[in-house]
Amino acid sequence: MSSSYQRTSLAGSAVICVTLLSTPALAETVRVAFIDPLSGTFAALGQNELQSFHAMAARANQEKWAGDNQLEFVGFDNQASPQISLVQLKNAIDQGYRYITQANGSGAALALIDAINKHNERNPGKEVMFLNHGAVDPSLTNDKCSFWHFGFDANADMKSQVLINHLATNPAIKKVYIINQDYAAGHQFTRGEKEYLKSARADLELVGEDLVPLGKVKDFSPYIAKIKASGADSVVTGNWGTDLSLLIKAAKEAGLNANFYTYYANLKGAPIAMGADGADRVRYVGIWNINNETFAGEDIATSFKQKYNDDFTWMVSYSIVAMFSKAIKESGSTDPVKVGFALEGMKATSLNGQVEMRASDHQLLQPLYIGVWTKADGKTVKYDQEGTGYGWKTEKKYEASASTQPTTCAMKRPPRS
Amino acid sequence: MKPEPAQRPDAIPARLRTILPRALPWAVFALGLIVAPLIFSGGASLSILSQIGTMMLLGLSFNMLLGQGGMLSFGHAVYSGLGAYFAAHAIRLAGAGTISIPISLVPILGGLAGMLFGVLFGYVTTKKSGTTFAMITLGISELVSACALMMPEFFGGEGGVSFNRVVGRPLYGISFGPQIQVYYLIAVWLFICTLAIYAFSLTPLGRMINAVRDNPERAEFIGYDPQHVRYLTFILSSFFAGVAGALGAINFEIVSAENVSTGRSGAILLFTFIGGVDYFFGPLIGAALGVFFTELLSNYTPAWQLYLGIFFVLMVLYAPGGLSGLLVEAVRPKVLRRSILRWPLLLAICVSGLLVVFGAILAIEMLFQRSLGSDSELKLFGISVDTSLRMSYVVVGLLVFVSGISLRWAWVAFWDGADKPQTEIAGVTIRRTGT
Amino acid sequence: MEFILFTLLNGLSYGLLLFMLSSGLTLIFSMMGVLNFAHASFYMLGAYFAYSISVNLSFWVAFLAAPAIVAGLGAAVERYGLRHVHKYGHAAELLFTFGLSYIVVELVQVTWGRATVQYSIPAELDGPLFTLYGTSFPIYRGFMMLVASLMMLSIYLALTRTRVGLVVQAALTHPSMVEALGHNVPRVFTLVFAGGCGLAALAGVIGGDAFVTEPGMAATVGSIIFVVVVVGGLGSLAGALIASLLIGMVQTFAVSLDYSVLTLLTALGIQETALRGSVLRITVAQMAPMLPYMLLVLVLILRPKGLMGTREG
Amino acid sequence: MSELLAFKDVHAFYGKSHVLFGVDMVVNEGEIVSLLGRNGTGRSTALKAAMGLVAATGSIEFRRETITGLRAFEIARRGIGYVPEGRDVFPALTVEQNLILGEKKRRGVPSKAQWSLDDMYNFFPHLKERRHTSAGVLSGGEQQMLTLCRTLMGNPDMILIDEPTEGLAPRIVDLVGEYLIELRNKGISVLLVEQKLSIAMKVSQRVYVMGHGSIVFEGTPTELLANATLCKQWLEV
Amino acid sequence: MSECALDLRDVRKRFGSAEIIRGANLQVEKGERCAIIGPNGAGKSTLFNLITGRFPASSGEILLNGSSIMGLKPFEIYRRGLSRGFQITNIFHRLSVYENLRCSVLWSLGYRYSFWQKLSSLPDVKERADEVLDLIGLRDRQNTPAGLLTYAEQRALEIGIAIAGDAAVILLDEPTAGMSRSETDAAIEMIRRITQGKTLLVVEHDMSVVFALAEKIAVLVFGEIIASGSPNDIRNNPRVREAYLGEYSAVDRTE
Repeated sequence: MSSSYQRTSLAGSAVICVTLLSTPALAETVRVAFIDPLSGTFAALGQNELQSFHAMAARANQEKWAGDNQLEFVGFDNQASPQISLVQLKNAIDQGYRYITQANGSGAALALIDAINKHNERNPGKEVMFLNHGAVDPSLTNDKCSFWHFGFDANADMKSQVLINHLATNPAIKKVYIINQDYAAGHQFTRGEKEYLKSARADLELVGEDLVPLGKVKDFSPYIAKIKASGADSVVTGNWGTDLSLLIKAAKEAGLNANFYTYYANLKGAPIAMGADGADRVRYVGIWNINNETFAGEDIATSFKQKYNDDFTWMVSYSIVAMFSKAIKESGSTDPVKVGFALEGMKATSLNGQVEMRASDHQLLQPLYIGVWTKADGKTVKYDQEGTGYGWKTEKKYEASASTQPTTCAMKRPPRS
Repeated sequence: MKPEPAQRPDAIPARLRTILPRALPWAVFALGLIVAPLIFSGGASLSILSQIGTMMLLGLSFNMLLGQGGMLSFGHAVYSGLGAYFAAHAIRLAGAGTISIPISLVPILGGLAGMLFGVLFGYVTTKKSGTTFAMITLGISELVSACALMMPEFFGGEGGVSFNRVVGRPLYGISFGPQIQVYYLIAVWLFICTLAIYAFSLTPLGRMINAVRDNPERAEFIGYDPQHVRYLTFILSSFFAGVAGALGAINFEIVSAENVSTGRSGAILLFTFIGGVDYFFGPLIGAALGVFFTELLSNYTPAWQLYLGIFFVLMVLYAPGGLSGLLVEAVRPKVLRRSILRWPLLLAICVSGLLVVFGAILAIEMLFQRSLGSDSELKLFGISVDTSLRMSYVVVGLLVFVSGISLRWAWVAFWDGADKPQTEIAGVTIRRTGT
Repeated sequence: MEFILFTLLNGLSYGLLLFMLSSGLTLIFSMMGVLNFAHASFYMLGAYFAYSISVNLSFWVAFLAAPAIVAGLGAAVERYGLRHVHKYGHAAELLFTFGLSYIVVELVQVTWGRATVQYSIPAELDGPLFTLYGTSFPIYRGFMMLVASLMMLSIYLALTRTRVGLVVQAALTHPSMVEALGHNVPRVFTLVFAGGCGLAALAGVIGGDAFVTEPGMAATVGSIIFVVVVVGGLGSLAGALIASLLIGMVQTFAVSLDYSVLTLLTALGIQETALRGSVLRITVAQMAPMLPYMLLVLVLILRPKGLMGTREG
Repeated sequence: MSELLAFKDVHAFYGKSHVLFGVDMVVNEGEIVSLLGRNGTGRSTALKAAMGLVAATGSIEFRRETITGLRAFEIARRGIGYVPEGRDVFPALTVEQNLILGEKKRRGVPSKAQWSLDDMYNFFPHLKERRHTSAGVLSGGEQQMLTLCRTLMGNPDMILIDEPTEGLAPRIVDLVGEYLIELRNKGISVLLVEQKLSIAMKVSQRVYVMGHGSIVFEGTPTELLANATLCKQWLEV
Repeated sequence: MSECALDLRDVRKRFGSAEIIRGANLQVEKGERCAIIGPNGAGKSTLFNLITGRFPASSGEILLNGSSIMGLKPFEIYRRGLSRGFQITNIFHRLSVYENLRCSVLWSLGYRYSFWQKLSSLPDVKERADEVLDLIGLRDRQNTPAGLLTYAEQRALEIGIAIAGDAAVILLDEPTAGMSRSETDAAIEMIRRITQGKTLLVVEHDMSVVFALAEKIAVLVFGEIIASGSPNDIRNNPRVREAYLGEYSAVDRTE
């Protein structure tokens, strides 16, 4: 019995199989191990992301983005655990995979890059590369940076910077409350946000901050009471999942008319929980918005919706597939070392515009969007999310320069063979 | 003691005769540990074997509580996890040159750390037994796992603490870099600890914890403080849990919050129970099966947790002695004789049992495919089913129903006129309160 | 003042919801000695059934039907599962429900998907009940408190004023004697288990839309209700009420306390920058959700029977 | 007089330990039969086996229908009442609630005598005075009265009574005696386990003596007293 | 006068509003065999539970070898040399008969909570366990799980556990319950043998046992010791005859 994910991926891109048989022997199938949660509570997220990669790969293979080479993404369930991620990494390496991709949880990402560094050191000639499609811990491209890691999402600091600077452009906002989850990424957000708040506008006041235990709080009303008591007019939060939905719900209940500046309000699950409650008050920062200025990528989103009956939100899969294919084609090789060097400094056009893979730290520099939760009107908000009748209106697009940050990365590169 | 004269021809065989049967299982166990990686080679299977090894030790230490002491703990991962954290920090310090400790001895350190917390938390938990004990261990488990995220200084946040297990100069070419060396490190420790845990069960305290399990009140009237017996056993069990934790840490080179999580504790309980808590070797079977479920089965199906849950519930319902209990039951002469005499019925049981399992798996996979995937076509066991058709469900449902009925019939007929094998639940005595 | 009032109300309503959840658990435990690990799973099922029904029919139908359906499921679980493991003792019963909780969460995901479902508060209950100093108190919270209080009252009346209630009360201490008097105790057990599950489901109907209906919801309340029943005293309904309110209040008020050991030290004039990154900086607010577990450990050390308990586990 | 309750080769177990070893015993309609023997010989177990409260093999028949394997409540509904040793009152309930719980559904033949709350209160006026107090605070004697009455409320045709006079003051013991005689007058059969021979001998028509989990003597009280060796071996205390 | 092994001074026990033991006074000399008799429900077992620390007494004083054992836990009392058997069989049902006995001798031989010694290589434990095994006549059942023994065998084991630790003061609660005359005689013989030189306090219903075994008899009626003294004194005590023996006059032929 073959793996169900392998099964899914094969069946999911039936077109590939046909093309596979007819392609010349020269061409290779480049397999990428997708190591993310595929069972349990986070399975919905993982499945959606994997399907995005399947859709992108199908498109790339059809349009020969990587020349005659075929791309294939195969799911490996890491059960949202750093340790099982490592087991799956070993599994993948055993099966001959040279590329992996992962997103959910910086903990797992750090564990993976750590293990990959060790593996590559111990097994020259069998190097493995990590295409990061969403782990946002800035240390991945700073003190922990590695030649074998490429970050395609904007990291937490970049997003914080844009989010806070955008917040500062609204002169009505005076008092800000920061609430994040009590774990490493949450602490990162709090630190970054406080820093940017200080520099963004002189009269912005931080009136309170909280750290909530991850996924443990049922009733957010005490937090809302506290925010209310602080007189805050805006809340900045890196919460995701139920911790975000519950926060917004509780705010609405208590009649707290504050603005919410978030990072994850567009993630699967949150829109449904917000419903009408979040209208015009909730914003998110992200690398893409389907309701962007030109509706770039709408064809992808509609065909995705048709095929999987789900919203296409994981635009980073497009960036990865596009740039990865381009690197294979340009280097004429599927070897991670060569592909790696080809990716360094690569400029490309993604669905959010011009992007560049900074060579010094392997951080993709790209435009960021601020979206605001708005009733779909068919014009600026053409596409709603999760059938709620609400979608994200592009409030502002920030070019890559707005979020470019210095890096402390001192990268050790392999010899160019 | 005077030495046995070598001339006496029957002296040595007589000694051998008593030692051999006792030593034989251990020799087989040791041999199994040695040859396992030769049979299952390859990076991932070595890693799986290593995991099974640590899980076995964890299960054995857990069974000191559950099987031997009747203490149903929902927080065993706390001790192994904290042991793992201490081991991780020690290796980091060793890597940085701050302290000097060989990797092969780090498990002792982990064990001592686990033991330390056993001393601390055990003092609170072992005051009670039964349901209350279970609840307090759950509470402490929640507390510790929450702390793991709140105190990133020690626990490393959700990223955990990672390190490089290759520390210092290799000794006799052993650096513990290659997985095979780690495997044998685990195997050696597992063997030593298994011996130690077995030996524990033969000591006065080891016997008294059985007595306390059976009848804590009477234990008081033969001079023992049952709380103290439980407490000491708990501390020792925490030590072995800590050793297992440290071995796991060395294997993964990372320790994260999930090592102390309630989910992990639940998994230990699940696996150990499935293996069977009545027999010393039960947890070994449970560990192998548990790792099979979480590491291997999860590669094939997203429904593995459901299978695990169903499997567990079926065990509780029909085989509370666990797999080891079933095994021992199955090789009883009475059962064997009946099996041979009534082989057609046995065959019918096997066939219909397999059909039920097959149908159930098909049904579950169809449902999961429908809820997760986009494709309506499910390929399984070489057949292909259209999950979008209502008819497929009807057919599969009928299959399960019909084979279920025939299984039941065959089972009843097989045992007709005989006492059905009665397995009693193990070491756990949670007595009804208030009656 | 306003802050204190609202925090009080929030604590009260949250505590009452906890009570709705734990009352069923306590009832089942005190009657049958079964610590139902899957109790929170029935809470989740209640919320999901209520979602499905309210989307297709109406919230009010769901309000009545969902608990009834879940009670039916509970009865089936008792009749075809629990009763069979009863002979193996209470540990087996506990383990059975433990395994059941694994199964339920998977089945819920297969049936309703893994993402949050849009189970929202009905329009007629949506909005502020009253507004004080600019802060509004939602109708729905009031509704929650009302339902919880009514439920409490009806449990009390059912237990003390009806014949079945008498049987239940008597069977609590002397099940075999009650049976010898000609009462069908096994059926009473089934009824109690079903009732307990129904109560959990009712809490799910109310809590599912007040909060979020998603597959993780059982896990988030699962262990806290055990804390409630243990702190309150195993098997004591009054204890469960007191513990629920206590925990509701403690958690709610703790959130407003931004003090840590470090603050204390600073106030005492000790300025030690080295401590700033240490455990001491963790504030009471941060620890709020942990407090129940600390309370649990504390209570068990100081008063092992629980606040209102009459017997030890 | 026809046979009402019959034990035929009954074996019973507590857990795995064997307590009754093939008991044969009959109680006829309208008869009071005492089951004698020393502590621990299995007399209480015999009553519990008849009531379905311990697992038993062999057959126990009531009105010539097998009741072995039935649940206790089913047996009770056929018209058997049970008064346990040690006065199992429901301590949290009031006296009246305790009595009400004695009422039960009947199955099969209608009962010989109907009893109401008032009958009970007339029987033992003490209970009426204390009808609203919780049973847990009653004295031992009052509790014994309460259990006896509670069983009567179920209108049984046969009552199994286990050591009703244990630890009671002589005045109450007399009351229990009156109660038994009242039952006999109404034609209700009784299987009585009693330590105090004086009472047992006074009220019963026949006696069985139990030793080691089986019946070692059957006969009238007079026959029993005449058999000195038997008394010495199995009864003497 | 020899010192009292056990001295009860106005011991009282209240459960809720009911006073079960209402001022019990009893002195048992060292090496004396004393029986407590009394009707069922008089509080004999409760008195045992108070002496052995199972329940705390409400008031009064209990002295063991001259020092108070009030408020001590059962195991502490055991360690001071007082052991007891139970009326309702109270054994370690999943351990074998032999293991039951081994456990019961461990503390008295000083092994305490040892987890560094192998049970099977402790010669004194083996010796004592074997000795008790023979005393109670369960040699051929030594490997049977105690829960599978017959009732009579469990009774024997119960006594075995109580005496295994070689305590100086032994309390037995109805040791012959459920036995026939001949078995009872054997049991008396056994008890007499194993309590040689020890202090014995026994609750018993069987008058012949009492008179055969005891040098002193105490009569407990309604929580009160209404008389104590030599068998002859008790037999001739009118209060005892009225309150207790009278009930049995129909078969009272032991005189």
